[in-house]
Amino acid sequence: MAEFEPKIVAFVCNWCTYAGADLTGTSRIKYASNVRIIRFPCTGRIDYMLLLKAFDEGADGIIVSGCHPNDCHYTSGNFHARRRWIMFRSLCNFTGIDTNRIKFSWVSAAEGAKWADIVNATVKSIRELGPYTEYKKVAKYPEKEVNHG
Amino acid sequence: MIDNLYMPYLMRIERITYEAPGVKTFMLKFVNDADQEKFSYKAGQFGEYSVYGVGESTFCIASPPTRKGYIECTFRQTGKVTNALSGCEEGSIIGFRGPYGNVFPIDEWKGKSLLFIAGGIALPPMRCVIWNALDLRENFKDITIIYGARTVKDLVYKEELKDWELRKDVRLVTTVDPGGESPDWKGEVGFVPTIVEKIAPSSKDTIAIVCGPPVMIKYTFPVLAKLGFTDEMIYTTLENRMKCGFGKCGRCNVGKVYVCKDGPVFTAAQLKELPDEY
Amino acid sequence: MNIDKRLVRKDSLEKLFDILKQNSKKIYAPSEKNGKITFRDAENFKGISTGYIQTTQSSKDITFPRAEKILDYSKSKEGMSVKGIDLKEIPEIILWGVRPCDANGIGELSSIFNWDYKDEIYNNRLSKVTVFGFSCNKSDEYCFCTSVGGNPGNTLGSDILFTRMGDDGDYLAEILTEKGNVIVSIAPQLFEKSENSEKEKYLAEVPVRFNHEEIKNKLDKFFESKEWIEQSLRCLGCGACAYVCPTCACFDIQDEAHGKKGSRVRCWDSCGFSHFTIHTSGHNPRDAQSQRWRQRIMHKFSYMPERLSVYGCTGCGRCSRACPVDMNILENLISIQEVTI
Amino acid sequence: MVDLIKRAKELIESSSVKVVIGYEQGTGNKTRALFVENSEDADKLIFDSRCIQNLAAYITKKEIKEKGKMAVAATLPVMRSIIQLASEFQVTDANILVLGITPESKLIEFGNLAEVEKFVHQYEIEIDVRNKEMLDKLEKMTQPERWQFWIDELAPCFKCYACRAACPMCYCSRCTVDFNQPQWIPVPSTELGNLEWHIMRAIHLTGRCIDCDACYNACPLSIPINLLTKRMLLDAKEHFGGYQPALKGEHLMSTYKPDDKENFIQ
Repeated sequence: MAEFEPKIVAFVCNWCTYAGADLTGTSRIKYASNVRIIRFPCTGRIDYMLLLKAFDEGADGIIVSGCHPNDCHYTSGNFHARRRWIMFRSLCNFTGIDTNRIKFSWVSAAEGAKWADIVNATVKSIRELGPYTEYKKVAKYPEKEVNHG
Repeated sequence: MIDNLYMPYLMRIERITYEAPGVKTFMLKFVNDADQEKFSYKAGQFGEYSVYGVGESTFCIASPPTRKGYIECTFRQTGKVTNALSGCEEGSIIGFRGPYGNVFPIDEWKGKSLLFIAGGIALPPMRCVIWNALDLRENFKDITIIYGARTVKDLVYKEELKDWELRKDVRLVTTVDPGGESPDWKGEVGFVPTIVEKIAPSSKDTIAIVCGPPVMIKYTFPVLAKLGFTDEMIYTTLENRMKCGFGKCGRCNVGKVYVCKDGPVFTAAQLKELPDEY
Repeated sequence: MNIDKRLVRKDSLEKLFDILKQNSKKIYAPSEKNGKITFRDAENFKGISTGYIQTTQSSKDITFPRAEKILDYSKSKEGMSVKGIDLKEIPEIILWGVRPCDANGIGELSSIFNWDYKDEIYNNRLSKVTVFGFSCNKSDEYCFCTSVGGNPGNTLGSDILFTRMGDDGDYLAEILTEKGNVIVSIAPQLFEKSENSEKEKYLAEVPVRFNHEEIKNKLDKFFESKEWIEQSLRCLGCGACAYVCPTCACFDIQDEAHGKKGSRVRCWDSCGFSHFTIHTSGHNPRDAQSQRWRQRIMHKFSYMPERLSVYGCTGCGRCSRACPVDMNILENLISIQEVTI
Repeated sequence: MVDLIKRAKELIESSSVKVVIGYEQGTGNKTRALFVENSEDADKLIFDSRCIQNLAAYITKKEIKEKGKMAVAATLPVMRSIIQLASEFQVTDANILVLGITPESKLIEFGNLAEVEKFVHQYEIEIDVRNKEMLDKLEKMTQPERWQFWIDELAPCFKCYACRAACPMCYCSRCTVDFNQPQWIPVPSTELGNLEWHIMRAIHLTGRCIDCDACYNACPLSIPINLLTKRMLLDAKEHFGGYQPALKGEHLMSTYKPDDKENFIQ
């Protein structure tokens, strides 16, 4: 059997992490290709529902990344986001969603190498965790004829 | 395979016509010839159009049953499904199930004059009857069409309007709301009820078919009454939210009347019997 | 017609369950969770609840599931393929422990799903269901089956109706249909000849609380009544009443997409929801809660009898029990009967 | 409650308020909301330990709001809800009069919302023992066990939205689940969709829920959905020092501190 290749979705902010990931590329730093990047204006815009939908659509892991504290293009978007993540993470934990599969990080526009490290580390740890079958099992509703509850 | 009421026909979009901002007309052909052969409908009926993966939406069949081999629908881009439909290209496959609902009793109108009054996006349900009547022109006396929209841009079926304008056997009056006229606008300016009053078509032996937004209908009925139209001579359609189209999903009823089965075509006399819930 | 009446010993019921299971029948029976009793796929006889007056949810979930696929589609380069649901794959189901009011509700649902257009999805599901009715030997203040033409020992809708003779007694089994006969033929030894075939004295007493014909006639002139506003002030507009009701059939049709594949799903909906009738334009014909409450009552007691010749209520009282704010349908119907127009 | 009946009559007769919202004896052993609009109806008012419905849910209801100024017989959770609603600009002194019922079942009338606030701040929001035990039990489970617990518990949910309807904080005229562009949460009841809906509900109530259990009490299937909001309450306490509904000041989730803990961020 072929080795499991995790599908990872990265939700990143436009100003720091996206630029950082750009730098990773222009610096010719090689990193795992399992990640699909979705760019947002700010981490403050990254709705928790998007994370759930990523799992729903088959993601095995998620990276959420933005500007370091005090570096937000909009002054405080990342602070607000952080507070939301704290609560969302504990709710995920409480409902049994595997929080090891959601990685949060700050990557600035200058940290091309850090971005590569984050992606590589995430891919490695998700590879160890295996596919997120728990979630996929319930996500595949259309396979079921009826739902009686 | 069982007979599945919810199973749409597969339709290919043959042609897309841009009518007005946000308004498009699709010409649809059956993907399977067998479906085409057994399909028939009458003027006034509607169907459920669907984009797979998005959902279903209800609108009328805008082409007349006298033209075989295709159906047309005209819709304004407003909700989830119409947005998705709007994104479809020529050649795409969509779903269609129908026809549902009752019909305009065109056969009963033989030998009479017809007065069509439409506002805005409500011309499509009427277009079906208009063309039906025009295709059987010898059956009717005078045919008058009064059509109004908010602005010149919002008038739909611009090509056909030109067509009708040139025909000697049709009297077409187009109007736009005050402020909606363009510099080269040659039609009337004013709200539909006002224009009806001004034109003052004869009610003698005439059937009036009125489709439009609720306000337009509300103010047009009294004008028609003044012109001598009785409630039995006035026809209109109701549009309620529907899911199934055949009297089961429980949304469209006005009192004990189900718009999907007993409608969408009602006479003004029937409307007056209904409770105020539409 | 003479009904075939048999005696089923109280300890034979478990044997019957086991034999049916061995015959690989799927049995849906009432079982308890969080203090609420609902029909679930029953693994063993012990898990089946007994002694309940009424299950929290009705058995309609089996013939009219809360969410069911009506078709599958898939898009590919070659084009679009759409496949309707294959009902041959639906298993035969035994619905165990259905109260007579629920069994009666099956008929009322059927008349909605067969009103001119025959809904073969529903009909097919129903054809695969064998209903084991259990008469009621007790009732509570929410029950009013007798007011809408039913009774605690009503045979309508059941394939076999079991009536327990005494608190700890044996069962009288009335074999009512061909499907019932099939069950008997699977375990004939358990259906003994019956000596005692009088069930009436074991049944619960449910007093008649209103006259449904009278209510229907009154509703014809009741549309504009202020009563609707008064009754519905408390109503929060949730869908609990509709979802536990054995005859509420309002539904929604939704597409569930996953990539290039997906399904069209029919799922329950409720006339109590504020967005049930809203148009895309924002216009809502039933904008106020009182209008939605009126629709619920009128649909069951005026529109359905008028259009389908059946009432849309079996008097099971579930909606009143489930309502978080004590909207009691019986109380409201009685007050409609009493109020002068 | 004699005091309450007397006061309700006075308020209605003097036209100080248009409607008094309280409890009456319902059917069976239930109690239910009563809307007193004339003084005879006030005689039906009762109060006892069965009166647990959160009447604040009616404050934002269109049909009730239209009546004019209202008085509410408010227990502690109801008062908390009112303060929270006031802080979200859903109710002001001009349209509400609070007839407080203390935990000792004494009637106190408040002159304004500021007084109500002062009163409710005397009491911490406490999670009861039974639910605390349940939360602890869940805490001790492994992540897959918890997942299974919630999938099983939420599977029966048929999305009647009684939890939403009964919650005084769920007053949006159009809820996220009612939107279809995009359709965040599937309309049909599905295993995952149900979980998503309840996660969404819990998140939207974070920092706003005052732990009245109205959602749980309303659920016709008795699904312990209140555990989710209770967990959020405890977490808010742990991470941000907790909250009390307050007329002035920042809401827990619409503010931040530069030193919010971030040990989970790389």
